[in-house]
Amino acid sequence: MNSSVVSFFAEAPPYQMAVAKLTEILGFDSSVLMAFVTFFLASFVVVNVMALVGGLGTYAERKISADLQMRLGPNRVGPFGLLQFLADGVKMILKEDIIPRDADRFLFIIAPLFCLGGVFATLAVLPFSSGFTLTHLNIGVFYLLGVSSLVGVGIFLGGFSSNSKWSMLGGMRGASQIISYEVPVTLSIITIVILSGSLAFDKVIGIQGGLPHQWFFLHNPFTLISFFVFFISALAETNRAPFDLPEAESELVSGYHTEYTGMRFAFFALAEYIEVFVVCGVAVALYLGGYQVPFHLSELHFLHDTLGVPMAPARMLGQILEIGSFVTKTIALYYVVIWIRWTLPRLRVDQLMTLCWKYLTPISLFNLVGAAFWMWAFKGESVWTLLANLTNSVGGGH
Amino acid sequence: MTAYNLNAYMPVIILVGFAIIMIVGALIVGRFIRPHNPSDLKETVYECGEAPMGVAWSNFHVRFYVLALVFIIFDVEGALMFPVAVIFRKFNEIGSGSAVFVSLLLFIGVLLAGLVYCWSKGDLDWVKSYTQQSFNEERDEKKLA
Amino acid sequence: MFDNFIFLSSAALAIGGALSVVVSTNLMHSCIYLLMSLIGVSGLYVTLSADFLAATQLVVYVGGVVILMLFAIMLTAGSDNKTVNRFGIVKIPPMGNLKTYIMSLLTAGVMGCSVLKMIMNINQTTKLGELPPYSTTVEQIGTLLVTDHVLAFEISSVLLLGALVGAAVIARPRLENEVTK
Amino acid sequence: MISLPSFLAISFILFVSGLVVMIAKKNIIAILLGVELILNSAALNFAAYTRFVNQNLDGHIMSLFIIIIAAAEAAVGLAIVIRFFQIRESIHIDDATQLLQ
Repeated sequence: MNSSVVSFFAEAPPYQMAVAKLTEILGFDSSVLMAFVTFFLASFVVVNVMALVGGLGTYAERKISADLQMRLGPNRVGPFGLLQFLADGVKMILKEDIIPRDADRFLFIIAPLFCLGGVFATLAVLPFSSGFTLTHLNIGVFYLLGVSSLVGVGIFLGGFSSNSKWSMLGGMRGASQIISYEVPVTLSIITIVILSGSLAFDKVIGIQGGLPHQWFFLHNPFTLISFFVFFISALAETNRAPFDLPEAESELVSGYHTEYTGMRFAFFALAEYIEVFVVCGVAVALYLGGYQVPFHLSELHFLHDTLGVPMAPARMLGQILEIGSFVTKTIALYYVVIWIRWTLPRLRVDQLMTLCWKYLTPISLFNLVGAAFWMWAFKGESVWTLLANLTNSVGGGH
Repeated sequence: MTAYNLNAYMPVIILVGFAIIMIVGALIVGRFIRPHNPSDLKETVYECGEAPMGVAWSNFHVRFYVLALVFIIFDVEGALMFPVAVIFRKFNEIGSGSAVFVSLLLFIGVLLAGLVYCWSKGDLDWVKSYTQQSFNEERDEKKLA
Repeated sequence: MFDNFIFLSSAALAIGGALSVVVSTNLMHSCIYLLMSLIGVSGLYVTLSADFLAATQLVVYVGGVVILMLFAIMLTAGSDNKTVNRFGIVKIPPMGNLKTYIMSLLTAGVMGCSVLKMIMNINQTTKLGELPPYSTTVEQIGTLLVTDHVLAFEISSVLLLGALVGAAVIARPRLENEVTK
Repeated sequence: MISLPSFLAISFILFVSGLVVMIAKKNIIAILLGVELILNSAALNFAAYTRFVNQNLDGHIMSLFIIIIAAAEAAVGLAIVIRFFQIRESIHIDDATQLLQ
C-alpha cells in the first residue's frame, strides 16, 4: 500500500469510526468516499498554502531585491508591506481581460491551464512529511519529471497563440531551454536513484538521515557535484534569472506572456513561483535529507515512550517537526534562488546552450558513472562510514 | 513488489481539477467585476507602439529542431535507465552488481558516443554552429558527388 | 469506484482527443488534441497497473515527441504571406477534404471490419481469472531489462544512436544557396 | 467495467482514427500524428493483455520499446519533413513524388 495522507489518518481511531458510521448511514462501503473527502481537504489546504507561498514569493522577491539594492521595497500595504501580494491580486482580478484580435483563441485560453495544471500535479508527490504528503507514489520522481514537462508545452503555447513576435520568440526560447535543461536534471536524479534504489520519495528520504553527513549531498564526491548540477539546471528549468531568457525584459518586452493580461498573466506568474518552490522542495528531498529531523526527534517512540507525550499528540507533533524541517530547508534554498537572481547578470542564448550541453550534461553523465562505480565498489556506503570503518580497522589492527 | 490501491492517484485528479477550477472560476468571477470595453487599438498585439507587420508565425531556424532532437534521444535513454538504476542496489546486495554495472556502462557509452558526435559536428553550438569549415567540407562532398 | 472513474475519464480523454485529431483542420490544434489523447492513454496505463509505463508515456510523449512536433510545425510555417511557393505548389497543405475523408473512411471500414473480426471472439477464447492487485512494476521491469531482455536494452541504445545521427545529418542546416533548382 | 474488451475497443478506436488521419490528411506532419496514434494503440494492447491474460511483464517491455521506437520514428520523420521543406518549400504529401530531390 502506498502511504499517503489517507493512510496516515486511517490509523487514527476517529477516522475509522467515521468510516464505520458513514457506511452505516449510507448503506455502502464508504472508505473510498472518506478517502476522497480527506484527499480533497488535504489538496485544498496544500493548494491554498502554495498559492500563499507563491504570493509571498513575489513579496519576498521584491523585499530581498530591495535589500540587496539598498532600497526599501514594498512597505505600504499591511505591516512591512506584507499584504502587498493581496493588493496585487485584487488589482489583477480587476484588470480588463484582453485577447488579441489575431490570436489563436483556443490555444490562448488553454495555455495557462497547461502551466498551472502541470505545476499543481507535481504537488501531489512533494514530500512535506512522512504522513502529510498527499501521496507517496511508487514512481514519485519519475512521475514528477513527467508532469512537470507540461509546463514547457504551456509556455510554448502561450508564446505561439499570442501571435506577437516577442511572445513567439520567448515561447520558442522557453521551450527549447526547458527541454535542454531537462537532460542534466534527469541524469542527476538517476544518480540519486542509483544510490537510493527507489523512485518513491519516502524511500529516498528514509535512506538519508537527519544530520548533514547522512544526506546525499555529502554522501560522496559525485553527489556533491550532482547537487550543484541539479540546482543550476533546475533554476534554468523554472526560467529564473540568470536563465530568464524566455521573459527577458530588456530584449523581449515580457516574453511568452507579453499579450496576457489580468488573471491570465497572474496564473503564469503563480505557476512560476510555485514551480520554484517545488523544485527547491525536490532538491531538499533528494539531496538535503528531506523531512528528516536530527537525532530522531520526530520519531514516535522517542516522543511517546521517552518524553511521555500521549499517542495522538505525539503523532501530530512528529509530523509538525518534520514539516518544519522540510520547509526550513526549502525556504533557505528559495532565498538562495532569489539571491542568485538579483546578483548574476542574464546569460546570452548561446552561453545558455553551451552551459547546458557542453558543461552540465557531460558532468552529470560523469557523475552518473561515478555514482554507479561507488555503488558497485563500496556497496553504496557514504564516505563517512567508509572513513569510520577505515579508522576502526586501523585501530583494531594494533 | 508492493501492492497498492488506485486511490493513491486520487490527489493527482483533484489537483488538476483545482487548476481547472481556479482558471475558469477566476475568469468567470472576474467577468462581473472588471471592465470590458475593447477597442481596436487594445486588441492589436504589442509591437513597441508600431502597427504590427504580418503574423508572428514565421519560420524558425533549424537549430531549435536539432537541439530538440538531441534532447529527445537523451530523454528516452534517461527513461530507459530509470528501472535499471532502481534495481542496481538490490542486485549489488545479492552479489551480481557487476553485470548490471557493465550493462549500464555500455548503455551510457553509446549515449556518450552520440553526444560526442553531435559536439564534433557542431550541433550543440548555438550561433557559430555551422562554421566555414563544415560548409567547405559539405561543398567538397557535393563536388565529389 | 474510483478505478472506474479514472478509467472512464482517461478513456474519454483518449478517444475524444483521437477523434478531434481526425476532424480538426488546424495543425497546431490537432497537435494539442494528440497531446490530450496521449495523456488519456497514460491514465489508461495507470488503470492497467502499469505505473512505470504511464510515467514513461508522460516523459517521452508530453515532454519529448509533442514538443518536437510543435517545433517542426514552427519550422515549416512559411515565412511570408504568399500561399504558393516558387514551384507553384500550395504551401499550406489541406488537412483533408471530402474526397480524402471518404477514401480514408472506406479504407478504415475495411481494415476495421477485419480487425473487429479478429477481436470479436476474445471473450470466448481467453479465460479471465481473478485480477491480481495493483502493484508497482518498476523493479520487475528493471530486472527484466538486465536479465531476459538485456540484448534489447543494449540494442535500443544503438537504435537511438542511429536515430540521433541520422536525424542530425538530415536536419542540419546547409549552405543557403545549396537549395536545388 | 475495466475489462479486456473495453481496452481493446479503446485501442481499436485509436487505431482507426490514426488510420483515417494518415489517409485523409495531406500534411506530412499530420500524417505523423496519425502514426503516433497507431503506435499508441499497439502499446496499449500489449499492456492490456499483460494485465488481463498473463501477468509476466514481457508485454510492458514491449510497450516500452514501442514508445522508444515511436520517439525515434518521430525524430527521424520530422527531420525528413524539415529537410523536405527546405528543398521544396512545402509539406504537401503529394509533392513528395520524386526520389531525387
